[in-house]
Amino acid sequence: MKRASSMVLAVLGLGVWAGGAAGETIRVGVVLPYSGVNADLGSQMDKAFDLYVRKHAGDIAPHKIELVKRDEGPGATAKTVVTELITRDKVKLVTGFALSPSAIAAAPVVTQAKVPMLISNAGTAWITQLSPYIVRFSFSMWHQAHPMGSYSADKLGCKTTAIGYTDYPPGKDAAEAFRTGYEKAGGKVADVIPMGNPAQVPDFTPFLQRVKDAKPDCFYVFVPSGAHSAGLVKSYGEVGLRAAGVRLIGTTDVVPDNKLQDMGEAVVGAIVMGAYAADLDNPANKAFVADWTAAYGADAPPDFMSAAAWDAMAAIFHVIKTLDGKLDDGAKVVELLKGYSRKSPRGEISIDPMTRDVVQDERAMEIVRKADGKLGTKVLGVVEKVKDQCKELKVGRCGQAGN
Amino acid sequence: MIASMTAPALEIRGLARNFGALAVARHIDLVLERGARHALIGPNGAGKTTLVNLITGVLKPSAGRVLLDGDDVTGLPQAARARRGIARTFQINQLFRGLTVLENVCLAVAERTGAARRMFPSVRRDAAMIDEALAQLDGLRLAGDALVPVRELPYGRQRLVEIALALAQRPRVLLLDEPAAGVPSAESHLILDVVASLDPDIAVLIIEHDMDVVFRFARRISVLVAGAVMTEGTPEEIRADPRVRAVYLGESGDRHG
Amino acid sequence: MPPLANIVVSILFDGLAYAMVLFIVSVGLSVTMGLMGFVNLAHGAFAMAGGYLTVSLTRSMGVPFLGALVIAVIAIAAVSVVFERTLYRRLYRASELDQVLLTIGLTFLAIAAFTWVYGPVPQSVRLPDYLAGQIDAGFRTFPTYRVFIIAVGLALVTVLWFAFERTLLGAKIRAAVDNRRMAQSVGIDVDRLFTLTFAVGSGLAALGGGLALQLFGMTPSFAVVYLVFFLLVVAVGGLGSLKGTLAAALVLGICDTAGKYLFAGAGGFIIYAVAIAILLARPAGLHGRD
Amino acid sequence: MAATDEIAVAARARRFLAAHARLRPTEALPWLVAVAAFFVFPDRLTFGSQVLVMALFALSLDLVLGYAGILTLGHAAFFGIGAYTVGLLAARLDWTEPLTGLLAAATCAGFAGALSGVVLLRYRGLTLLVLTLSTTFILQEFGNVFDRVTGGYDGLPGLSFSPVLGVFDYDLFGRTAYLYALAVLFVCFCLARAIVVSPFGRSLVGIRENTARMHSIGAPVHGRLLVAYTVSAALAGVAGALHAHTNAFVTLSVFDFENSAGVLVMLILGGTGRLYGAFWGAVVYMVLQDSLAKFSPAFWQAGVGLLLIVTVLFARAGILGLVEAAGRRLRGGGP
Repeated sequence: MKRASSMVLAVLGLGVWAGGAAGETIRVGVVLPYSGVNADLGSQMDKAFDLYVRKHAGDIAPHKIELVKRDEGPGATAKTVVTELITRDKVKLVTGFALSPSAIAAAPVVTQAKVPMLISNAGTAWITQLSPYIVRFSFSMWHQAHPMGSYSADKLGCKTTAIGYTDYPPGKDAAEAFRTGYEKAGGKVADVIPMGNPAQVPDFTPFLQRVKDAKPDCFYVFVPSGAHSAGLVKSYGEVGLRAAGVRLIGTTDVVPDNKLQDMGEAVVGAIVMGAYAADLDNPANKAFVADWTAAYGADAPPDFMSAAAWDAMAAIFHVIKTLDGKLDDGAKVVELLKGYSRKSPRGEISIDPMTRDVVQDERAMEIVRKADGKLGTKVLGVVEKVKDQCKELKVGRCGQAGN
Repeated sequence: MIASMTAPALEIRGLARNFGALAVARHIDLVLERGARHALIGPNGAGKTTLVNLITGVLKPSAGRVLLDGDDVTGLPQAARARRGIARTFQINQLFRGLTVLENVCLAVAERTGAARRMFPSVRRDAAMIDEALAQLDGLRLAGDALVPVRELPYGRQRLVEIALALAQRPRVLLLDEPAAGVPSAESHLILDVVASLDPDIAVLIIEHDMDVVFRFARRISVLVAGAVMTEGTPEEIRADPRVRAVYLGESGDRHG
Repeated sequence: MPPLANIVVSILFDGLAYAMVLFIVSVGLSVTMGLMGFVNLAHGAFAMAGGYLTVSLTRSMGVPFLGALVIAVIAIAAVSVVFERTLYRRLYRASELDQVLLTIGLTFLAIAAFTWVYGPVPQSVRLPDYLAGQIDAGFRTFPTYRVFIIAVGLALVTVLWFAFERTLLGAKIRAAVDNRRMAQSVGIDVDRLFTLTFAVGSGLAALGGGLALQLFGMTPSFAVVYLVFFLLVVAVGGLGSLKGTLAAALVLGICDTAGKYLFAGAGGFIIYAVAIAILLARPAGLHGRD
Repeated sequence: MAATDEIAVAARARRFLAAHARLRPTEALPWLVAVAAFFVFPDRLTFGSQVLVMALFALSLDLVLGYAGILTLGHAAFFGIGAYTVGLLAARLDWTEPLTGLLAAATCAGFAGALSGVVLLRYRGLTLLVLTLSTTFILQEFGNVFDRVTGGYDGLPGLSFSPVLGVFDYDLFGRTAYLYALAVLFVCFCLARAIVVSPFGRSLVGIRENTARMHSIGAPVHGRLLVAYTVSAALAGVAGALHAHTNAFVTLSVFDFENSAGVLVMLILGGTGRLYGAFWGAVVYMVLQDSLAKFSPAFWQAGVGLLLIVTVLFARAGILGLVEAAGRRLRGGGP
């Protein structure tokens, strides 16, 4: 009710936050794209945050947590949003950030305000270097794409590979990371194809036709998970790449769990590298998926972004509990998160104390038709405890001195 | 310089214009001396307005030349010709309808004096511009309407604003395209009085359907038929020309009973 | 099959399928803009509505895909008449700026409404078996669904061409696009004509949305993110021209496909560069009137 | 008798036209509101500075759309060029002084405006709309291809600019950013206002009202439009530079279609051809969007859409058009 009344005032443009926060209520800013082309990604993470808070509210008693949600979509400037979360809404932490540019824009703010930022998706590798207050729970493209490079050359028999990517930073990173790992392992890149921008799903057919004509063993792809991935897999089937024996490989973004069932037969046999799939077999994931299904239905499963958001919220709860609700000292919070580890739906994950980036197992997963007729994954192999390879290998900006 | 003093105000040589296969102007010659009072008559569709458009530069001729004070202006765009002293009025009002009468005239004054290039306001210089515009309006008995938006004026007064705009350019050649067109006959004398009292130094070419006006006003008349000048002469010569009677006066003779 | 010929066939075939989608969505926009000079930026929202309706009909109600398309076209055409009667017609004589504001407002509302109902997750439908898969033409295979799109497109071109060029109604529309005042003065009820073309145009947009669903997926942002391409086609084709819209869709569709195939690195530029080049040379479009 | 009438008319006329140039009391209102906002909402100043930046951007568009009557969907190009001018100068050449940065941005954007205007201003209507938006897309693609220079969509992060006037550093609460943006907006408004009431500005209105007649009274129409477009582009560049300064960040999304369309909507909402329509349009649109997005991050567009539709149905010519109509009615009904 208090929230509703404050909303009314906000609508009136009075901009006065009515009703002060209770003593032990910890406010956490959630910055996600709720509107615009990326709203889909926002909702996958938003559901995870809400679910965790609902399920675990008792864990932090007597303290309470309140999520203050802000749109990261079109028309919002991340810097303004984060500044006001800190200065007006008095949040102790900010989390979310689906899009790298938002996290990048807000980095100076959290540095200045000494407020930790727990990233649950933004993937540009060097973001963590922009502020000592940034901790990432998701992954950079180098986490998945680089191991996929060596794995595909060594284990999947990809002697030649064409690379296709959506032409924006995550796509470029995914292509470069794959290529670095792949060529080092002796693979030969047959073609590199930028496939349009992230704003509009392109007609993928001409790109795929070009791949088909180049006849590589494998076609490595990065596209944003969402309408792009669905469109890509459809076209992959239509063009007959699969029939022509060109194997589809990529990162988990190509086969996000919540679009997998719609992709049809074309996707069977595709092999992706990633830390998470909804049918991953471990206790933490079984519990997570069961809770999720109970809350949101079986038709809309969680995906890798939901898992990362889930872990970020778990870390926030851990911090609240450990510090007994006293989160004013942002540096202390970050110290606590360095080296933090948990049994996540993704398996064992931890935060690298040096880089404040996640360390997690990456799995090569094949898409298979399961006994119940649904599409699912089969784990072919695991690359254990993968750090962000961009920073490990000091590539480009990742090699520059950061914080 | 000397040459241009003695040259006619406006001279047209062999002006022609085709739209595809359709010739709307065929080899037209016309000379307006300084202070000329010249009427252009002809049946509808004869190409009278087209000729005005060719002279002012709205249309580019397919052939022929336009000379202003002996200088060839054929290659010049419309605005440059206007600045050199050709002004016109339009058969259908072309005014700045949302602006007041005074602002309309000020725009023309500003273009002539070059003030329109000035990108900052200046109380003193703006006042001079306003005074000139007001004087212009006063001469046309429009001063009382100076602050009325044009679109709120009766049509007859709007026709006067058409002329005021052209005169504010201080032209040496003035092309009047049916100045009284569309005005109720009870009010048309106001406009024709203005036409009759124009500065005698200005060379005036008037397109007009009302033969009484034409014969009273013009010292020379050209008859345009199907894009070509059929004949040219004094009012008496034209009145006496049987060909003119046949193609033109006959039909308008009926109208005027 | 020799590689070069294969490339040419690929580009022409894929380009043609893409062009047909562009044509089907854009033709309604072109005729309504040409007829009333109405800047209808909500056209993409009608396409989106058609797409979502197709999703609902096939998924929740079990209507076969083709039937769903037909129902979507009729339903959206009918709904568009309601909008035309209540909102659009108040602004026929308003400035284009007011029209921009109204139709952007409508688009925003549509985005919010469809997010409310369907959520932000991309929607798609499972194609019937006879449209999935490939057609083997002997020398190579073609995706069945794209062949289907081309067939629908060509059929529509034929029907529209006949209606436009050979019927009294078409003659009236052409006359009204040419010169509205003149058409009115000879007794053509231009307002009613507009309602009719608006309905047909919106219905076609809905069809385009239903077909594009398979290619691009359907999200609430569809209403704006593809609008730019529709405007490109309308401008390059020339306002109110059926032939022009078709020519523009073909040129842009095939050039875009060729660009993606041959110069993937510069692919994003090509559709815009071609549009600019054509418009600089022919400001009124390929078949426009000056 | 007649003579005194004329003198009276002349005096009135002079006053009337001078009134265009004279400051009216209502013109103080936006500035009073802006200054008051600084004290009333001390924790909203970062947002406030974004509103001021958009007001400046809308103002630049008003010069070409509201006064010269040119409808464009590519003004984000100049905004982006301005933003990248100061961004690249700071990131690559360590040129971080803000005021000279603004001048550099104005110069680059103005130059781009002049260059593109020579070609584009020969076109009108839908053709111009599509030409301008295509050009902007190509610029954006260009920035994406040369991401080594521009940083691509990840942008130029962590830009640090020198304190304004060498004294005022950017603070977390955005006090400096707000006052800096307000000062720049004020200066630009004064400049735009002087141009609009000058004979040059009136001739732009003449072109908007009747281009054919402007040709025939000797106005070099294309040249005039080109000058106006150049000035407008320069102002848009200043707005973009200000955006970069206050955000300490630039990405290629400044070239987004949404940016061009958004500023257009704000201007139409406020009212075109009135200068202050740019101010009020930006304020109303952004405050509403911000408030609604806090209330409902996913569905704020419904509220904004409704506002736009209601505005069109009840207030042609935008918010200021409505205010003017109300004012006329009050005066007409009053004594």
